[in-house]
Amino acid sequence: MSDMITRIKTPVRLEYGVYPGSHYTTYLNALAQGRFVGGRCPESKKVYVPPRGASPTSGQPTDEIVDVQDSGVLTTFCVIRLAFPGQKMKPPYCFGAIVLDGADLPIYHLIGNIPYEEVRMGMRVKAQWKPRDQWGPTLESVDFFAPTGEPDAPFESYSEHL
Amino acid sequence: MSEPLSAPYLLQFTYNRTTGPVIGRFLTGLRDGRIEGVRTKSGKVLVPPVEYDPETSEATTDFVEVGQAGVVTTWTWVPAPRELHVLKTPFAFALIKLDGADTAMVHVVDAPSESAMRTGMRVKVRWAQERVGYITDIVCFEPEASS
Amino acid sequence: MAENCAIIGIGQTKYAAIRKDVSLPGLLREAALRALEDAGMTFADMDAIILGTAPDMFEGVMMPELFFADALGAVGKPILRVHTAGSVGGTTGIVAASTIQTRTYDKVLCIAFEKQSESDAMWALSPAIPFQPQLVAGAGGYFAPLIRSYIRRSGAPEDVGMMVAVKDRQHALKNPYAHLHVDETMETVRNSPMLWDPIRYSETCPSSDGACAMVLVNEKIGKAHPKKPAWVRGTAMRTEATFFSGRDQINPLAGRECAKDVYSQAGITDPAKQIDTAEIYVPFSWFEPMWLENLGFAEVGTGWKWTLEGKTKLGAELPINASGGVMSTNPIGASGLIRFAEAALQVRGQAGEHQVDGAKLALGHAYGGGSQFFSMWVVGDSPV
Amino acid sequence: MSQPIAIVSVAQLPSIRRDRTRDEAEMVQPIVTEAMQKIGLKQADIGFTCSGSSDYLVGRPFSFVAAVDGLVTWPPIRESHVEMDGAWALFEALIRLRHGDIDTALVFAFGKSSLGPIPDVMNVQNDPYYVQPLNLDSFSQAALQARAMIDAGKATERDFAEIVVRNRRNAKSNPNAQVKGDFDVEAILAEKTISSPIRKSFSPPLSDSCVAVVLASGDKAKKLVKRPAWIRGIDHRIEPYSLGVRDLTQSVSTRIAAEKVGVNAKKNDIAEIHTPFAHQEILIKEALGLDSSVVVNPSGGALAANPIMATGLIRFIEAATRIHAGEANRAIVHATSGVTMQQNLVAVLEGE
Repeated sequence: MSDMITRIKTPVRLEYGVYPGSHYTTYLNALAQGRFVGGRCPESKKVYVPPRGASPTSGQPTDEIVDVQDSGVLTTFCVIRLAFPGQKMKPPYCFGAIVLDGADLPIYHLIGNIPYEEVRMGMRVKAQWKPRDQWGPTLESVDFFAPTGEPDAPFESYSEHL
Repeated sequence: MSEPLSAPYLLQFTYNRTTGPVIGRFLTGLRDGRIEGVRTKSGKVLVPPVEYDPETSEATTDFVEVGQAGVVTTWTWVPAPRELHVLKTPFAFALIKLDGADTAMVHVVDAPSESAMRTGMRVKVRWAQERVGYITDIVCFEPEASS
Repeated sequence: MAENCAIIGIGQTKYAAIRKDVSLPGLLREAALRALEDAGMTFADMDAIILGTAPDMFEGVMMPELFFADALGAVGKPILRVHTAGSVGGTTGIVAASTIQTRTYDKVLCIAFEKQSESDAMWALSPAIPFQPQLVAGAGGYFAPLIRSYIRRSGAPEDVGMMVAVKDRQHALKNPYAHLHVDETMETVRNSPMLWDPIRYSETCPSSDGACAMVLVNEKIGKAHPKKPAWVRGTAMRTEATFFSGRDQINPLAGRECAKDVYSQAGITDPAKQIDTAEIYVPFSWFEPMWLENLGFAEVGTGWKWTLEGKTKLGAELPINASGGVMSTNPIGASGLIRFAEAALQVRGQAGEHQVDGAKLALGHAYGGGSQFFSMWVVGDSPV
Repeated sequence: MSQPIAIVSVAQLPSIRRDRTRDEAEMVQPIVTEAMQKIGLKQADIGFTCSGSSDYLVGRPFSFVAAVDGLVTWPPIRESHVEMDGAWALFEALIRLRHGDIDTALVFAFGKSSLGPIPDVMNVQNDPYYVQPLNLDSFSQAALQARAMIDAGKATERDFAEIVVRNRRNAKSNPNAQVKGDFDVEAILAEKTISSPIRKSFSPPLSDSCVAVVLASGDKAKKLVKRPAWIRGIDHRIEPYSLGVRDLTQSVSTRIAAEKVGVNAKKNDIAEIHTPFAHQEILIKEALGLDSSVVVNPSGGALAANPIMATGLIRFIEAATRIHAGEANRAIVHATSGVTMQQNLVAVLEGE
C-alpha cells in the first residue's frame, strides 16, 4: 500500500442573511447620517450605545432614543502589534474603549492621529468621520477616534466604566 | 420605522481534518480503487467502516474488502439539484448495501430518470478518473444493467 | 438531602497543537476510555453521557453529540450537550454532578473536547459579520484593554504577567498531558513578540486539540470504589450580560457571587486558608491576579502580590494551576472540564509530579464570553 | 424523593416565515417577560434559566450569548444553555430543580430558520468525512426514510398527505401557527416532489419564533397556578449515527424513552409530537404505542409551525396549555433531534 490518507479537506459554504434588530438599526441609520445615538433604560436612566432590545438591569427595551456626542473619554485600550487576516490598519495600531459624552457605557474603535506610545487612559477623543459620501449604516463611517487636545479626564471620572 | 437593513453573509471555511486509522484506511482504499469495510465482533461487515461498533461501542479493527456493486435499500430522486450537490443533473441519493456488506452507505446514483430507480435495484461504482482519497473518488453509482 | 457525588474516573488525552493520529471521535474516545479505565468500568455501565464543547464551527459538525453517539457508547442512552461559551467545560461537570446529586442517574460519563486544528480559532471565534464592528482587534483585543485597566487600577508591576507565564509553563513540565512543554523563563517571555500590548505572545494560551472525561457516581458506588474518589462539595454557575452600564469587567459580580455560592456549599469561610489548591481559567497570564481577587483569595487590588511573592507556585502557600493551566493547554471547550478534573486529581492524590502535597480541598474554575459566564466546583477528599 | 415539577406558564411569539425586525434580544425579551408576568414573577424570582438554540441557524458562533442579552442579568443569574432543541433545555432545568434549593426555572428557545439555507445547513449534521461532501440535504434525508417506510408497507403517500391535512386543519385554532387551513389531499399528491417522495407539503414550514416556559416545583407550582401541568416522567435516548446502520422505519430510541416514562400506564388524552415531516408522525405514534383515541398534535404540530430548535419545546407548551385550560388531563410530549430522528425525548404531563 502506498502512503495512507491521514488528512482531508472538507469545505463548508453557507450563505446567510443578516438583519440587525430594530434598536441596532436605529443606531446604524444614525451612523449613516453622521450621528451617534443611544437608548435610555427606562429604570436606570442610563444611556446604552447602541440602543438595546433589553436593558440588562431592567429587562426593558431602551426605546427612548437620545443623541450622544461623537466625542468622549478613552477609558482603556490596547496596542495591536500582530498582523492577522482581515486587518484594516497596519500594525502597530491602537484600539480602545470610548465612553461618548452622554453615554453610560463604552463603544470600541480604533484610536489614531497620535503615536501609539502616547495614547493614555482618560484621553479625550473625537470621531474622525469619513467624507460624507462614504457614510453608511456602519461604525466604519468613522475612520477612528483622535485626541482633541483637551485635558485628560481624571481616573475617578471613568473608573466605573472599566 | 424605516426598511430593515440587510446584508448577505457567507459562512465559508475549508476544514482540515485528521482521519484517524479507520476512516483514513477507507479513503486510502478509495484512492487505490478498493472499497474496504470493517468486520465487527458479531460478524457484521460495516461499509463505510465506522471506528466504533454501534452495537457494542468496541473499536473496529478487522478490515475486509467488499464488492464494488450492490443493492439500493432506499432512495430519493432529486429533480432539481442544489448548488452544493455533486451531480449537476437530476440524480438519486441512495443507501447502498455493497456485496459482502451488512450495512448501507449514503451516496448518489446517476440514473437516466426517476423511473429507472427502485428499491432493490443493483448499482455499481463509477470511479473518478483522478482519485485523491476522498468520498467523491466514487463519482456516483450507476444502474448495473445500463453498463 | 442531596446525594453525594463521587469522581472515580478521570481521563485526558495528550494535548497538542494538532493530534494527527486520531479522528474527531477518536479524540474523545481516548479521554473517555482512560476515564472508564480509571473507574474500572465500561461504556455499558454508564447511565448517561453529558457532553460539552464550544461553538460547533470549530469542527464544522452541527450538534456533534449526534456524531459521537457510537464512539461514546451512548447508543440507547441519554446524551445531553451543553454550550455556555468558554465556561462550557465547567458547566459540563456541573450538569453531570447534578444528575448524580438529584439521583437522576447513578453513573455518568461527562466529556468535553475541542479539536481546534480542524479549523482556525481566529476565524471560528470572530468571523466578519455585516453591520458588526470590523475585526480590528483579534482574539486578545477584547481582553487586553481589561488587563490594562487592571494594571492601572491595582498598580501592579509589569513583571507579574510574565511571572505567571513562567510559573504555569514550569508547572506544565510536570504534567505529561500538557500541550506546551517549554522551559519558559522571564527572558523568553520578555523577548516574545508583543501581540496586543500589554499582552505578549508568551503571555497567551495556546490553541490545542484535546478532550477530558470523568466518571461521576453516587455515594454508594463511590465508597465501594477501590481507589480514593474525589467528592463534589459544591457547584455553582453565574451569568451576567457582556455590556451594561457600570459593569465592573475586571472584577465581575457574577464571578464573586459564584465563588460565594460554591464556598458556602462547601463550608468554606476563608478560601485562602481552607482551599489547598485551585485550577482557575487563565487564558492570558494577567487573569491569575485578577481571578485571585475575584475568587476572594486576595483582597481587591492585591492579587498581583501573591504572584509576585511566589505564593501561587507548586510547593508554596496556594498553588494555582499546578497542571500548567490554560496557559499550557487550551482545547477551548474542554479547558473548563480540565480545570475541574485537575482539581479532582489533586484531592485524589493522583496528580503525579504536579501533586500538591496533602491537598484535601480544591477549586475548579471556568469562565467564558466577555468574563460573564462562570462555573465552579469545589472537590474534597471526603464526602460532606 | 424530590418535589414534583410542573409547567406553570408559557409564552410564544407567533411563528412567521421571516422576522426581519427583531434580533435575538428583541425576540427573547418580550416572550420571557410575558411568561413570567402571567404568573406574577420577574427574573429575580427565577432560580435557574436555561435555553436551547443552534449557532448554525444564525451562521455564527455564540449566538446564544446575544439571546442572554434579552434577560435581566443584574444581579447575576444562574444560567445555562444547551446547543439542542429547547426540550433538552427543559430537561436540564428539571434536573436543576430536583436539587430542591430553588423552586422556579425559566426555559426558553429561539429559532430563526429564515436566515440560512436550511436544507444545506442541516447537511452539517451529517458525517463530515463520508456524507457532508455529498450535501445530503434535509429533504433528501427525510425522503430516504419516507421511502423506506413505503417500501416496508407501513404507509403510503396518501397517508402522508392526510397527516398534513389533519395537522394544518388542527392549526386553524392555533394563533401561533404559521401554515394552517383546509388543504386538499389530492392537490398535495399532485405537487411536484422536491426529493421524492417528499413534496413541499410533506415538509415543515420554516419559522422564526421564540418561546418560553416557566417551571415550578411542589407547593410553589400550586401557589402560582390553579392547574399546573405536572411533568410525571421525562426520558430521552439516542441511536447510532450512520443512516445505513439504523432501521429507518423504527424509532427505537422513542420506544425506549416511552417505556421508561410509562406512556401507556394510564389513558392519554392528547399527544404533542415533534415530527417535522409527515411520515415521521406514523413512526412516532407507533413507537409511543398510542391508541387511536389519543388526539395527536391538536396544535398542528411541526407541520404548522417550525422554528427549528424551539419546535420541540413548543410541544411542551401546547400540551401544557391544554392541561392548564382543563381540556386535557394527560398528555404525551415528544421532541426529536438529529438526522431522521436519531435522538428522541418523551415526557408525560398530567393535570392531576
